[in-house]
Amino acid sequence: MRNIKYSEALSEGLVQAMERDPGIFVTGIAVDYPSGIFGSTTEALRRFGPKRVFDAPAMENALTGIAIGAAAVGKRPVIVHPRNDFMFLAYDMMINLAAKWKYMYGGNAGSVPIVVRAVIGKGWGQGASHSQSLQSTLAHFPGLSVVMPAFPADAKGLTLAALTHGSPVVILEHRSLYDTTGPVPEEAVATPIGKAAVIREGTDITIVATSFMAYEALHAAQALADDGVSAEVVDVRSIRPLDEATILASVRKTGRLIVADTSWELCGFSSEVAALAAEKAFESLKAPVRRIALADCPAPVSHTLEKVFYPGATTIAKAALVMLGRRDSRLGEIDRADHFKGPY
Amino acid sequence: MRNIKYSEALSEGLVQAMERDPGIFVTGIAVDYPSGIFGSTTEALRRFGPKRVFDAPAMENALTGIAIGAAAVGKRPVIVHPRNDFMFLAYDMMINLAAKWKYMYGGNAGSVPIVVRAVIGKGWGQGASHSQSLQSTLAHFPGLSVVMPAFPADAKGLTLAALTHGSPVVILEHRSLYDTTGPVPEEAVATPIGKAAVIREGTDITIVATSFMAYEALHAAQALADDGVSAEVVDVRSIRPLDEATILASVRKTGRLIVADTSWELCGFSSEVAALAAEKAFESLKAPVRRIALADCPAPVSHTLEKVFYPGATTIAKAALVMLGRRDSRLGEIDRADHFKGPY
Amino acid sequence: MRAISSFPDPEQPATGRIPPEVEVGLYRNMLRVRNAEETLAALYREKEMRTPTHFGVGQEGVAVGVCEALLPGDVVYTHHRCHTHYLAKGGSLLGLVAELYGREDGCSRGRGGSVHLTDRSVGLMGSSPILGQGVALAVGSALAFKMDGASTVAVSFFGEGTCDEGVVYESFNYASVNKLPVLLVCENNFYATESPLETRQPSGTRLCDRARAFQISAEKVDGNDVAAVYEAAQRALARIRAGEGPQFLECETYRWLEHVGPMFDHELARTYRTREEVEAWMQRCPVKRAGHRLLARGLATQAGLDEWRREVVDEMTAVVAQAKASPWPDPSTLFENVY
Amino acid sequence: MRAISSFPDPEQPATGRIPPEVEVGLYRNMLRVRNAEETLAALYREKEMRTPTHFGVGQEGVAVGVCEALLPGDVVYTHHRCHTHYLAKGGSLLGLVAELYGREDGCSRGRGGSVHLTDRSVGLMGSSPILGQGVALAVGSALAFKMDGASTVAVSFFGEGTCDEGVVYESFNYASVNKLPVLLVCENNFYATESPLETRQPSGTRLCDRARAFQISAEKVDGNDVAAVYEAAQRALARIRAGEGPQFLECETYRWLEHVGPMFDHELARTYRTREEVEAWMQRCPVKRAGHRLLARGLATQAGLDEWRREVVDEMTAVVAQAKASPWPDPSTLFENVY
Ligand SMILES: Cc1ncc(C[n+]2csc(CCOP(=O)(O)OP(=O)(O)O)c2C)c(N)n1
Ligand SMILES: Cc1ncc(C[n+]2csc(CCOP(=O)(O)OP(=O)(O)O)c2C)c(N)n1
Ligand SMILES: [Mg+2]
Ligand SMILES: [Mg+2]
Repeated sequence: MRNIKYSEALSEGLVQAMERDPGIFVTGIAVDYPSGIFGSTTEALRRFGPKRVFDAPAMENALTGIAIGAAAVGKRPVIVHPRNDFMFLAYDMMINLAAKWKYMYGGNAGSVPIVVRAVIGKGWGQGASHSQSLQSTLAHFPGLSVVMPAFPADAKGLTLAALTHGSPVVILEHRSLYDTTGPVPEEAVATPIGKAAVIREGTDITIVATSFMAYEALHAAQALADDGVSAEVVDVRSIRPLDEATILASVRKTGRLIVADTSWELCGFSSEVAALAAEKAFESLKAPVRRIALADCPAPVSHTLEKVFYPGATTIAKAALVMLGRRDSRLGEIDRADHFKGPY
Repeated sequence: MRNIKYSEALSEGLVQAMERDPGIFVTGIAVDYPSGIFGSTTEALRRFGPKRVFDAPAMENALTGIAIGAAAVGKRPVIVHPRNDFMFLAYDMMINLAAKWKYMYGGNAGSVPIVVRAVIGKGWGQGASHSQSLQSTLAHFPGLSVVMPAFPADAKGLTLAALTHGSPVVILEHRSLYDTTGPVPEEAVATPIGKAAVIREGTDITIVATSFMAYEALHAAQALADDGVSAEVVDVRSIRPLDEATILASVRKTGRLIVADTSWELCGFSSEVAALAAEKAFESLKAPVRRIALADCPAPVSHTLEKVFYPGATTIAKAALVMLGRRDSRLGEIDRADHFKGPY
Repeated sequence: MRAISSFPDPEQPATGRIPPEVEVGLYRNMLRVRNAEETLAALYREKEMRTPTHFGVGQEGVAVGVCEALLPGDVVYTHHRCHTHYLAKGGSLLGLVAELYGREDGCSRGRGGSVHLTDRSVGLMGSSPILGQGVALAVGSALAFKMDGASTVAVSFFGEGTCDEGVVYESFNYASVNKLPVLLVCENNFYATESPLETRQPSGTRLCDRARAFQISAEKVDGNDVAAVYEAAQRALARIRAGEGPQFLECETYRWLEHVGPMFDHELARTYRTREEVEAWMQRCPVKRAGHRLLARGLATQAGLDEWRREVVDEMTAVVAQAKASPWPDPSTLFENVY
Repeated sequence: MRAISSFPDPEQPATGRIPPEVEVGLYRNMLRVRNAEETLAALYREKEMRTPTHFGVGQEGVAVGVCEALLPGDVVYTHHRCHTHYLAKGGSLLGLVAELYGREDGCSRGRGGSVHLTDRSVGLMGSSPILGQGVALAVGSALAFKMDGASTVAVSFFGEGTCDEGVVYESFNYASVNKLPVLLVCENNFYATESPLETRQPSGTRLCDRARAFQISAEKVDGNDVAAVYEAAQRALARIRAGEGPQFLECETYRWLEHVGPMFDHELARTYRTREEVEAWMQRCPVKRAGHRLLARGLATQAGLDEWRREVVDEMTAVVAQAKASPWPDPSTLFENVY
């Protein structure tokens, strides 16, 4: 299988879906710029033209309602937010309307399968309102599906799945992932929504991670292996529906759980998985669960503060060692240097 | 201490705060109607007149920004949403701006201590978009405080606390509570934000509950007592900051935890408390934790569906018996009849 | 009595040249809507319908006038005060009544209640109670129609209170930039809940000018004159189908009952508007006015009107019985249609 | 070159009767802002400032013209492209530069970066990068001023792209209903990010008409003529202080650099606007124009202009050194100022 970039994988998934379904169109701020949402919409524009890939004014609230209204009469709109933080302006439409549409009309008004892509920012001082990670607040609501592809194959696979799904799907894409590469099938292989992936097997401890934190978890697991610890890493991929079975199977096997998320802890995804284990895999747990999340303050700008604000591979690895009762370790500072310099 | 209604307690807290702080004003749809948000703003209007208690158009987004802009120059605005569901339209202002204001200007732009009151609906077919309970999605964000008074004394006490707090506070008031009564001090006694209350002591099991579910939990505890089970009930009162110490002390004492919340489970408050116990009181836990929340679908209208959608005292009591391994019980159907008939 | 002093100042009154069969249709349709609403309001007092309900009695002229001007494929979105539009567009009467009773035969199978009506078979896409949603929805459907090169039109009904919400202007702008086939019908009934215009609109406001500022052509019409509404809608629809883009119609009208619920304000001693004001508007009843015109034009006799009235009463009586006999949703179906 | 063909069509050009000391002040202030922005943009290329930055080079006329017309107590809110307003209102230069370098001496102590500036000591309340927030904020402060019977005015600067957001109209309406003392200054630079007006506004749009539809009096002015902006702002402020409520000012102007970042579009081969269009606007440089007028009015000599320029360069050079020497935020302070 060839290796391609995350952004190329998103693009390929979108193009293949658009080939099969003429009802798909893509809109949002900047989708038709040469920069094409980090290249993910450029090929779709080239192939399908401005009738199916077109710019929109900054009007997050109405645009989402417009997408829903188009979906209600048979289209499959994709809207893109260059920052997921702007999507708060569309929460009414997404949560009060899209999420409930099918249910509250008793199935008689059909469904509104919109796809909402939104970018999570991080680093380079993007600051408090351009770097949040909104999966937990959206996944709280039945009726929405929320996915967070971490690897190129899932970037493509979840795009394909979202674009044939029977109800609204939110795809959260982490800014730090677009340039990462990985193997991606050329064919249109969907990643099922609601299925987590065990991306590294292990026996001592389970690390459940979301999005960019799956990379950090893998990196931590590698370092831990050198230190004699066998960590299993679960890339959760879907926040809602949550693949409880895969998570619980891993926790039952290892008896230890760390959850690493890109957002805050309180009422967040890291708490969700910790609660799940405490409710449904309690008898297997050998140690307290451990949540790893953002520091409990808004995102600061100065990089001396950013450095302590964001948890990374080191945070995860150290937590694993503590959980295993290790008193010494060969582990040094394993966080990678952050070379990101924009464009944002 | 005299008993007064929850709505009267809200009113009294507001009036006493307004007497002391001339910068407080109250606005939002219907605050100056004769109905006065179930009577909670009527006395304030009578006493302080339309310059300090005044109606607003339906413009949730800008109104919240306006409140923040007034707070930035020294006012203490209270805005009221007749349904918390409308507040989604204001999430941008609340989360991207109010919550982060103090932090992201490094403290140099002062603070914007707005108070946002919002009503949680329930029953009588209020349906999918008029009955949600948004504490978890708001409490996820550092910078906001989120409180949910269940009893009249706290309705008054938390109103007083919110109106002297140094940063934004959201008060979620459950529609089913306005007519409940309880002892309330006549003086201005604040309920500290960030402090939970043990509202019934017990030894076998801890029930942590929010808002209206605290009533259900008390009711369940009563029934359980008749059945030989000693349940401790913690009314959490503040969602953020969360009083971890009080919750953990109770869990460490009883070794068993049920969390009953007014919203959904996934990434919700019930998961938060379950995770907390699994992380920080793990060694004391004798049984899996148990989350009790809304059925995982949008709120239906027909009362045959509402009945199974909402958990109640019976749900809690039965969960307690199961957790204690009880195979028989004298417990029948203990849910109270729902006599609510509006006004909504 | 402010709302009286501003009795409609329509930009174009009815021509009086509507074809007889249309004039009759407008009347009979209004009669049916009026009867349904009045019957439901009466029954609502029994407290068996457990769903907050916003009755449209008094506003039938807008719904019927616009919907009669539509073509069958056109689609309609409406707001919380939606029964009138639902019925005027041809929505199933049983679907409405059973929905209010929370039954399986309800148009939304008892899941949605009064504010979530749908009947896609007749193009009534949906009602939604969050102010402004329906405006964006209609613009979205219009976008889809334009993409497909269809001549279909999307309609949004919304109140003047909804014009306080920003989403409305985002939608106006988008529809206008893209010249979308959407008819924006504002029912100006002078109140939002109990808030009068003064607290919500600068004095001198003309909602039509707001639409025009977004390059949308706009017309104001007497919403209690169904013929005037019908003709204005026809003009607007013709412009839309000619590719001229969105059109805005402001219809002045008045609701007779309380904001939500089946009572008259005076029954509850509500003070936000006077009984005189309400009664003055009841004098301007759109149904009666249309009936008088039929008599004046010689298109019907009083006996004929009475007969039509009996017909709608009989239909409604039968439907209410049917709705009450409809099964309750089974609790085991709670999780159907979430995804 | 579309944006050229619409070279300002101001409703009232400058009178040429601005007092000499004001005319000089306008120029020197612009010179200082220009120099600060150009210096920061040059330094930004070193990639030591880790904060996404929207430079305002080319738009100084609006910020300086409006801010010079304000009284000391008046307050200003601005958006993502905020350095111009911050400096024009008198914000600390060190506070700006150190903020971009992420240091403790930054106006927001390195917590906020380029888009979160504040200097309350001079009434620069705050900049915020979410479109439209600042409009509501200014209206809110104006509400507070009116409540207190103060004659203070709140100002909001925002781009024409922000007029696509509904919150702007909610705010307009509210300010107008309540006749609040707020000056709404729209900087129309023809682009939002890389989106031209055509995709965002119906053809024939006049933003002033949108304000007028909300009963707000409005004026359009050549934003590259600082004297015209100053005089228009004075007129608007006089009306506001006379209790006439909100006023809207549309200032046509142009940004020279890329949307975010320090480069010229052509350096990155960006195609959304032509080099000719950019250069035509650079010919209309507001700073040069003001300088020419000083010379023409005999209020300065070329040597005088050069001297002023040296002064601002020297000031900036010193401040940059000071900023770079400022301490980094200590990680132990991460949790300060959350509540
Ligand atoms: C976003 C939002 N805010 C507030 C409400 C509460 N609300 C329901 S109906 C209504 C008044 C609407 O007035 P208008 O649009 O004029 O319609 P009318 O009721 O007069 O027919 C309000 C404020 C709501 N449903 N949605
Ligand atoms: C709510 C919101 N949506 C989108 C953005 C992304 N964004 C940042 S600047 C900008 C363009 C703003 O254009 P305009 O208001 O004209 O200001 P200009 O950049 O031209 O000065 C956009 C869309 C944002 N910051 N906030
Ligand atoms: Mg109305
Ligand atoms: Mg612009």
